[in-house]
Amino acid sequence: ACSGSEAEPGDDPQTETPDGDDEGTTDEGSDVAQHLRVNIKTEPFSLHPGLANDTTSSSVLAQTFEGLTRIGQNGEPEPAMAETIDVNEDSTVYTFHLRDAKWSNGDPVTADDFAYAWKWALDPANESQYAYQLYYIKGAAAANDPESGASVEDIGVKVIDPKTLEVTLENPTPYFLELTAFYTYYPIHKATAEANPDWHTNVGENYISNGPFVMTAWEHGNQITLEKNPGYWDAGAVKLEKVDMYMINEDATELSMYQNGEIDWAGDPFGSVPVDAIPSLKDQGILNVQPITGVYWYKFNTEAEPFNNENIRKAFTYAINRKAIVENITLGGQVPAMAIVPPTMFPENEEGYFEDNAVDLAKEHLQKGLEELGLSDVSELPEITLSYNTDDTHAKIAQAVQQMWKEVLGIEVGLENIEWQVYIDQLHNGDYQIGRMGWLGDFNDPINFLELFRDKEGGNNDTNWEDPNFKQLLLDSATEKDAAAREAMLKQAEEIFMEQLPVAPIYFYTNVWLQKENLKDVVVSGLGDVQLKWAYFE
Amino acid sequence: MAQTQMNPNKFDLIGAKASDAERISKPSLSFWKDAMIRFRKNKLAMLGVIMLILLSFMAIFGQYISGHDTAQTDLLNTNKPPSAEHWFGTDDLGRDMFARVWEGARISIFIGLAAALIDLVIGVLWGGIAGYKGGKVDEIMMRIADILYGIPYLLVVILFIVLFEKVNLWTMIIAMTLIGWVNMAKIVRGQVLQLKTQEYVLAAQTLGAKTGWIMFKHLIPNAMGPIIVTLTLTIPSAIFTEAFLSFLGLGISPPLASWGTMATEGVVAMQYYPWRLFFPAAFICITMLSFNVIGDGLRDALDPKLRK
Amino acid sequence: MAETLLEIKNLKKYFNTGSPHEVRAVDDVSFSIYRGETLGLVGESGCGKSTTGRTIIRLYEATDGEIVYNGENVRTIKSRKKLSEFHRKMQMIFQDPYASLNPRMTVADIIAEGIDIHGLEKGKEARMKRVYELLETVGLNRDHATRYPHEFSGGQRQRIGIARALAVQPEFIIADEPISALDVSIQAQVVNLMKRLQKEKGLTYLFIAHDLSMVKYISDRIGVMYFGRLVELAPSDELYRNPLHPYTQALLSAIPRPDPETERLRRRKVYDPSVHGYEEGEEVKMREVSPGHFVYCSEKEFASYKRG
Amino acid sequence: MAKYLVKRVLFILLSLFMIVTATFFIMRMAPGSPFASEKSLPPEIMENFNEKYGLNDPWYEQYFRYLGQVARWDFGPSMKYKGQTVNEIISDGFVVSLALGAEALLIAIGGGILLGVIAALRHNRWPDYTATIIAVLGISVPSFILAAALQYVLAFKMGIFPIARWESFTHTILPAFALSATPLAMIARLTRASMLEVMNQDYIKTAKSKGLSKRTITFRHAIRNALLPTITYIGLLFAGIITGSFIIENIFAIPGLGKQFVVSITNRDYSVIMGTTVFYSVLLLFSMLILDIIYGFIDPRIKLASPRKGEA
Amino acid sequence: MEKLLEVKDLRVTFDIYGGTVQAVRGVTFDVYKGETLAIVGESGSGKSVMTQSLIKLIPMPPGKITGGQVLLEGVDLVPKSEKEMEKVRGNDISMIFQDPMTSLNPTMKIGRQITEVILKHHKVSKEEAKQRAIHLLNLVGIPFAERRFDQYPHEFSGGMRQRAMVAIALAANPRLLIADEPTTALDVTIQAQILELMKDLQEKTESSIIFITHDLGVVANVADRVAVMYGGQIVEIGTVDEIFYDPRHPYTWGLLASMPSLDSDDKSELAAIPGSPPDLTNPPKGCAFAPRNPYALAIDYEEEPPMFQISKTHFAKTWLLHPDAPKVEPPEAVKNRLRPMTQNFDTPVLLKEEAING
Ligand SMILES: Nc1ncnc2c1ncn2[C@@H]1O[C@H](COP(=O)(O)OP(=O)(O)OP(=O)(O)O)[C@@H](O)[C@H]1O
Ligand SMILES: Nc1ncnc2c1ncn2[C@@H]1O[C@H](COP(=O)(O)OP(=O)(O)OP(=O)(O)O)[C@@H](O)[C@H]1O
Ligand SMILES: [Mg+2]
Ligand SMILES: [Mg+2]
Repeated sequence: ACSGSEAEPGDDPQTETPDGDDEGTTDEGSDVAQHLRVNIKTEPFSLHPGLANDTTSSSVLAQTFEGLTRIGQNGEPEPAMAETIDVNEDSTVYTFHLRDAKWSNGDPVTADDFAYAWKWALDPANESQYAYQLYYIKGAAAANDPESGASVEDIGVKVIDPKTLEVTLENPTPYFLELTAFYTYYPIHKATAEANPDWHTNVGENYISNGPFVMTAWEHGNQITLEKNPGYWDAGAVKLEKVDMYMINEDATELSMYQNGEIDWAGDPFGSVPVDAIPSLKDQGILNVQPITGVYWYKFNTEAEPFNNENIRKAFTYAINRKAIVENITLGGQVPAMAIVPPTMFPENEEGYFEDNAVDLAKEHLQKGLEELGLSDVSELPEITLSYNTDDTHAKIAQAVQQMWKEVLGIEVGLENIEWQVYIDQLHNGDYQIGRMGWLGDFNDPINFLELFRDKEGGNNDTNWEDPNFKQLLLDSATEKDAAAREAMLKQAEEIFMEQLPVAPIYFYTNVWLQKENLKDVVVSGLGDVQLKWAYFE
Repeated sequence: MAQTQMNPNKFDLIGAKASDAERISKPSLSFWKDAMIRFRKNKLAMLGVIMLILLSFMAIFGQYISGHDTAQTDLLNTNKPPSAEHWFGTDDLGRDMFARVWEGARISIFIGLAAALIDLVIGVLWGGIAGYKGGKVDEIMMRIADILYGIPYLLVVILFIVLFEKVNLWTMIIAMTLIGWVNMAKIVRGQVLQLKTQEYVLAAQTLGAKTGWIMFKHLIPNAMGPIIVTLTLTIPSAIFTEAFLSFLGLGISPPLASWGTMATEGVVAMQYYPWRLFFPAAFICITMLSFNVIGDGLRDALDPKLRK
Repeated sequence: MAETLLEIKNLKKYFNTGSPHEVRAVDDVSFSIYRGETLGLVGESGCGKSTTGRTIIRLYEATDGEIVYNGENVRTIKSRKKLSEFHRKMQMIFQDPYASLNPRMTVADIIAEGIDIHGLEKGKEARMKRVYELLETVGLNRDHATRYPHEFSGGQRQRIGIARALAVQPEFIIADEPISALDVSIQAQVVNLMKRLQKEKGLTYLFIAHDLSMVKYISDRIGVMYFGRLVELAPSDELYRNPLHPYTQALLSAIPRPDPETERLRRRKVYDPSVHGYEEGEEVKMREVSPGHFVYCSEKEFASYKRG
Repeated sequence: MAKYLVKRVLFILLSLFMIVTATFFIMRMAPGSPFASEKSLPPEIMENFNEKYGLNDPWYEQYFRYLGQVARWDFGPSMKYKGQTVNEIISDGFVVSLALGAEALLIAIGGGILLGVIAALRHNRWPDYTATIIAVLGISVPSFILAAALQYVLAFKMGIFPIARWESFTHTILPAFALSATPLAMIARLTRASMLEVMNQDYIKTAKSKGLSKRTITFRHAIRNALLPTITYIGLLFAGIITGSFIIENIFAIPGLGKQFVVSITNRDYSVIMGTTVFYSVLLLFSMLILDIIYGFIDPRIKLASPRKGEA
Repeated sequence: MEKLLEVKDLRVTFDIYGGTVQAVRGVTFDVYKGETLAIVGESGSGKSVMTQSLIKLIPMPPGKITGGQVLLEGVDLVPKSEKEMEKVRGNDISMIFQDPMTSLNPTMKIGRQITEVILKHHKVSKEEAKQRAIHLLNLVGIPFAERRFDQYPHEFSGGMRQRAMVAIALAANPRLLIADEPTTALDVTIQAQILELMKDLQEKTESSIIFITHDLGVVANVADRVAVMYGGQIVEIGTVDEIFYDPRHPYTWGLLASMPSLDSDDKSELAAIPGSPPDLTNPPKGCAFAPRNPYALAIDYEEEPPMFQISKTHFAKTWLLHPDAPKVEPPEAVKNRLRPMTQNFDTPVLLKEEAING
């Protein structure tokens, strides 16, 4: 989900077999301290897997917990707590056979712990914000709704025996194994959690986890310390002895600390690199850039004048010079977006559906649009405001785009920055004309990007746009078993979308970061989250 | 010395020169003229005045001088150091820093002035009435002020900025003045309490003067010194608060820029594009400095204790 | 004697009533002032002289008692017109020549204040004409009208204060230690002026002071106050020749005379309030010992005073 | 004295009541929800939240419940940080802010008074000008610029201090210094002005006429009297220096209360915002009370029984 | 009699905006051991500045002693450094100021304010100093001295504060006490007490006193000799009888005539001195008093009058004493005072500046 502000979740799922880097033992004797220091910017909202809903929490939980699957080094889900996974014919029933893994207190990890965790998250009394991540499971959505009267006990999760978990889904979900790597799907040590509802609020003997690391210190607002979990089933693969996660809000401070050797990593996905520093870092050749599945766009409120007119939307969309933006403002190797599904999924989207900076086309459409609206001149257009949430980069892009619109279309657009928590509300309520937003994939599938706009009332649509053909294609794709056919359907849907342009895509996100040269094998997935399981210093 | 030759008529009795007796030889000096003379002697303060005049001039005309529009982005010329073309360099959108600095001056100084003026009006009225009326009225009014005083200033400003969905110049000014006036009110009240027992106020009362007359003829003019000094110190503090809010991301919306927002952006860029911090920061400092030295100078010039 | 202009009956003024810091500044004081006379009021510092004066002119609200001016109880005046008239009839001259003139006003504005408040002169010219007249009346000249108080010496200021009071053509003036703050050489200027004005305009004075020689010189009758009470009231020569109350005696004996020989001989009496030996329930009040000579005493003392 | 204290405390309670009320309603009116997230939450989940935090109850119920909570000094759970209570967040942050604030306060008071006294004693000579320039600069440079500059030069370029974070004593030096700059300058100015005034008082002339040395006069007679106005400022500063540390804490990544407050604002974590506001107000109100009491000790003329007299 | 202090041609100026105030313009006089010299004169005539510059208490800058000598038993104080002056102040010469309300440190206990002088100038223990201070407080008539010792000034009444000031001034047994209008702020009864107290103490300690006042009654009461100041100069000096019964300077006449007499019922107009004091930034040419002087001679507007000696102890600075001057009648009120002075020279003798007060 999401777009580059504070509150972003990261997530994913997947499968794989342990592989290649078991050779780890060889460098055991090296005298480099296996001690990683990173900046996670802020206090995680919660280190309870069922309550977490943000990337910061995710960067911690991904190291301390482990789900049934884990996104491997190649970006595919691989079995983790599950040793083997059986899937039924129509991909609706998954049976997970757990391996002999232990909790950090030595207890075995059981199927019950998973069932408990998931049901806990779905129980409306527990107010899990991300419970909906579990809605793929049969009956989960109903169980989460206090009005429905459905019980969490009735969901499609069955503990066959302590080592076997059977999960029944609502629909065939091709990417379900990616989801099971996501933190909402992590297990919880049931006995402790039941005895101690506050087990997750502080470090201590009650904070029991099952991942490659255990948390040994948690100073709220300041720092979290992780240490290698000797009881982890794959402990041999884990080489870092200690991870310090600092909470430093200022990008510039983070970078300075990195340059001063006080931390080993600066930038995405833990923190961020100040844009102003990028050119110089690039010149030094130490900047790492990696595309991720995310897109930055401007949403149009298609029910508000004048963006109820398709041609006007097109005019505004085409008039943007994306190349200029990514090369001069964002600077982090972002790819101009003339489509909405990132090229990591649809490689042809590097080209997109229209030409960047199509000035003439934009003017043409503007003319058409004005005619359709019965206006003779841009001056008769209603006042237009571009909203964005308070942030330097957003502000810069907005100002640049404002200028482009002025130059190409001759339209003066007002700017308005709003604080995130307010902004989000306004957007969801359709209280805007043009609004900046973005989307980071929750899992590695185009549907994740298209689905947003399926329903006018859909929570994340915001544009009030709906198209029956588009909707039908998405619905059909859910039951389509043939991957190629399904992809074609989604592609077709995107075409419809790009024809009507309820959003103006700007660019596809990248991760930009610096890391110590001798730091190896930190795995950052295409979704932008990070795993330290295999990381080590040379 | 007395031994010079004595001209007998030197010893004529001529008596007092009546006209001389009541003569005042010095030129007439009003309080303000007198204060001005003393103020002008204060070189530092005069420097402050000159700086302020220059800054105000530039705030009004500066952005037209460079020939660049303040909002004109030029993505091909971002972050250029100062040059003949762009005297203060360009920012990260390729805008001319020179023009923007002066646009920022306009906004920052405007915020400072507006906040100070609102403080002045409310504070003088509130403090003046409380001090002059005394008794229950004073008690109640000052209790209200005390309560406001009991809330940390920045907290209130932030809370109120949050209350308004959109931050613009006025919301910011309102937030700043919401309790900012209390200080002025306290100072005015203190002054009025002292002044109202002065015999010239009693004299006006025995002449049958009404409250308004006494307030505007006697109390406020005589409290003017501390009021002006407070005013000159409120202005930089408002500019500072604005910068501070910008730093917290609660500043005014682009493309408008104040010195505060520019300096905030500049801080991040400091290592790479120092001119982006240097100019706005330098002008913030110069302005604060000017107001402060002027305030100090005025305090000295207006202080009746230093008179006579 | 002439008609009674002002009659004070059982006047009381308490400060901070009800609090532990209650001050009975004036406690049950009664006396009359006749038209055209000067009544002197003496007593040590803090005995309530100023408070008496200020209460009469309604700068303070009396706690109790009556102030009858020209047959009308001043404390009950409600009508605006009457009040404004009262404010014109009764004026005050203050003690501190430095504090009694507003330093931010020109002499002309100060003097014309009463004229402006009551709208006594129509037009600028008439107003200035009157100001010049008044300046000349008090022995200053026209050039002084545009000047500021700090340019004047103490005596000149005091004369400006007198001019201000005269501007509304009062008939009764309360002079609260008008010369205490002045130099000996200057005091005479002011006293002479006051005497002259009294003669010319038929003014009535309540002259408050603690310099007894001046009070004696200017007053027809003198009242002596002690701790908020009037203890003796008599024609001035009578009081000096025949002081009856022990406090009056002590006071008189403490005054140094400008004559070395007298001084070498002078013996001071000390007042000890316990000499009275008042008994429980004994009525102590003002009694007329000889015509016009009142003493605050008990029946027993009264008898002995009459004899002695 | 006891009566005075009771009166003052009652007034503080009244003030707090008003502040709590005002904050409560401001927060009710403020736009933005702590639960709003990028992914719009299913309505049923939103409903859960509103239910849990009692946001569905009529405002007066919420209001009285909140008053009750404040009375018990329990600000409830954070709306954003699951499982943390506002009390915990405040106490964690406050310990740090207090330490930083105390250090800065020491620097500010010590340095400010020293500078002010030196300037006054060497009135119109070079130490005066130097001190004045330092003071004026301290007031003129916004703290965030100063902090960033210090960090850049002393930590980044010269490596004398760590860049950020709250770990060892060396970590505290730069932020404390940056935080103390403005108050130091203010104290220096105030002290200088009131020293100059005091040095003109009659009793200083008396002291001189006794044949006391300049040092004795300064230390025994002048400073104590000159500090009275400074103390008023220091009292306000105490709360101010902690609120003023938002920026410093941000720049130096110090987990203090100021930073928490700013974070809670951006998060719209209403319970934390309200709790912190009330907490700061309590701090300020009590520090003003303590100040008045201290004032009573230093200035024997002030009787605590008449609180209004002391100010002007 | 022995001279304790000789002041010779003392000149003091203040640099202010727009000029230089010539506050003291060549003052010469002596103080004998055990005597009281009163200084009278109107406000601004330089009484305070002159006496304060004796122990260099005037603020420097803007003040400056531009000339003259202050010889304390033959030792000139003018060139002494601040450090050296510390030994003189309080010890040899001490001072009492006009306003008892502001002259005491409000935040220091009375006792300490007394003991610090003792400790500074005498080698005694703290306890001894305390005993001495209590003794002094008793001496100046403050009851319950032990308890008062630990009180603050604001707990004292005005009269008691002035007594405390006297105690401070006397603490180190100074040989010269300068009292600058010590009773002006007080009531007549309290004034009388303080005056009696000072005379009393002077008798006991045999110190000399310079007593500044503008109340001629007080002068008559305390003084052995009187100096009359006008416009920064001493215009007449003599024994108390000479000044009161045989005044020669028209300003002295004016002073004496402007006061009504308590003992007569004469209500005729007072002989006021017209006009205001001279502006010392711009002292008039000639005699400073001339513009206000009904007896001014033409030469008064031209040339400063020299000092004339009338008797061994009596000097006056007026042209009226010049042999060529017309004989003038002093005002009525003064004439009533005049008495023949047996010690007077036959004719006033014109003096060279330095020789005054031989
Ligand atoms: N506004 C006031 N509030 C409280 N007490 C007051 C007030 N004004 C005067 N007093 C007290 O009333 C008493 C009488 O004061 P008042 O000024 O009348 O005395 P006074 O005889 O004029 O003295 P002085 O000779 O010093 O002028 C004093 O004890 C004084 O402290
Ligand atoms: N610090 C100063 N700066 C400038 N001028 C001064 C200063 N102190 C005194 N003067 C001037 O010196 C002159 C003499 O003043 P001084 O105080 O000695 O008068 P005084 O005779 O003591 O008067 P008073 O009776 O009012 O005390 C006055 O004109 C005064 O204005
Ligand atoms: Mg009085
Ligand atoms: Mg004097």
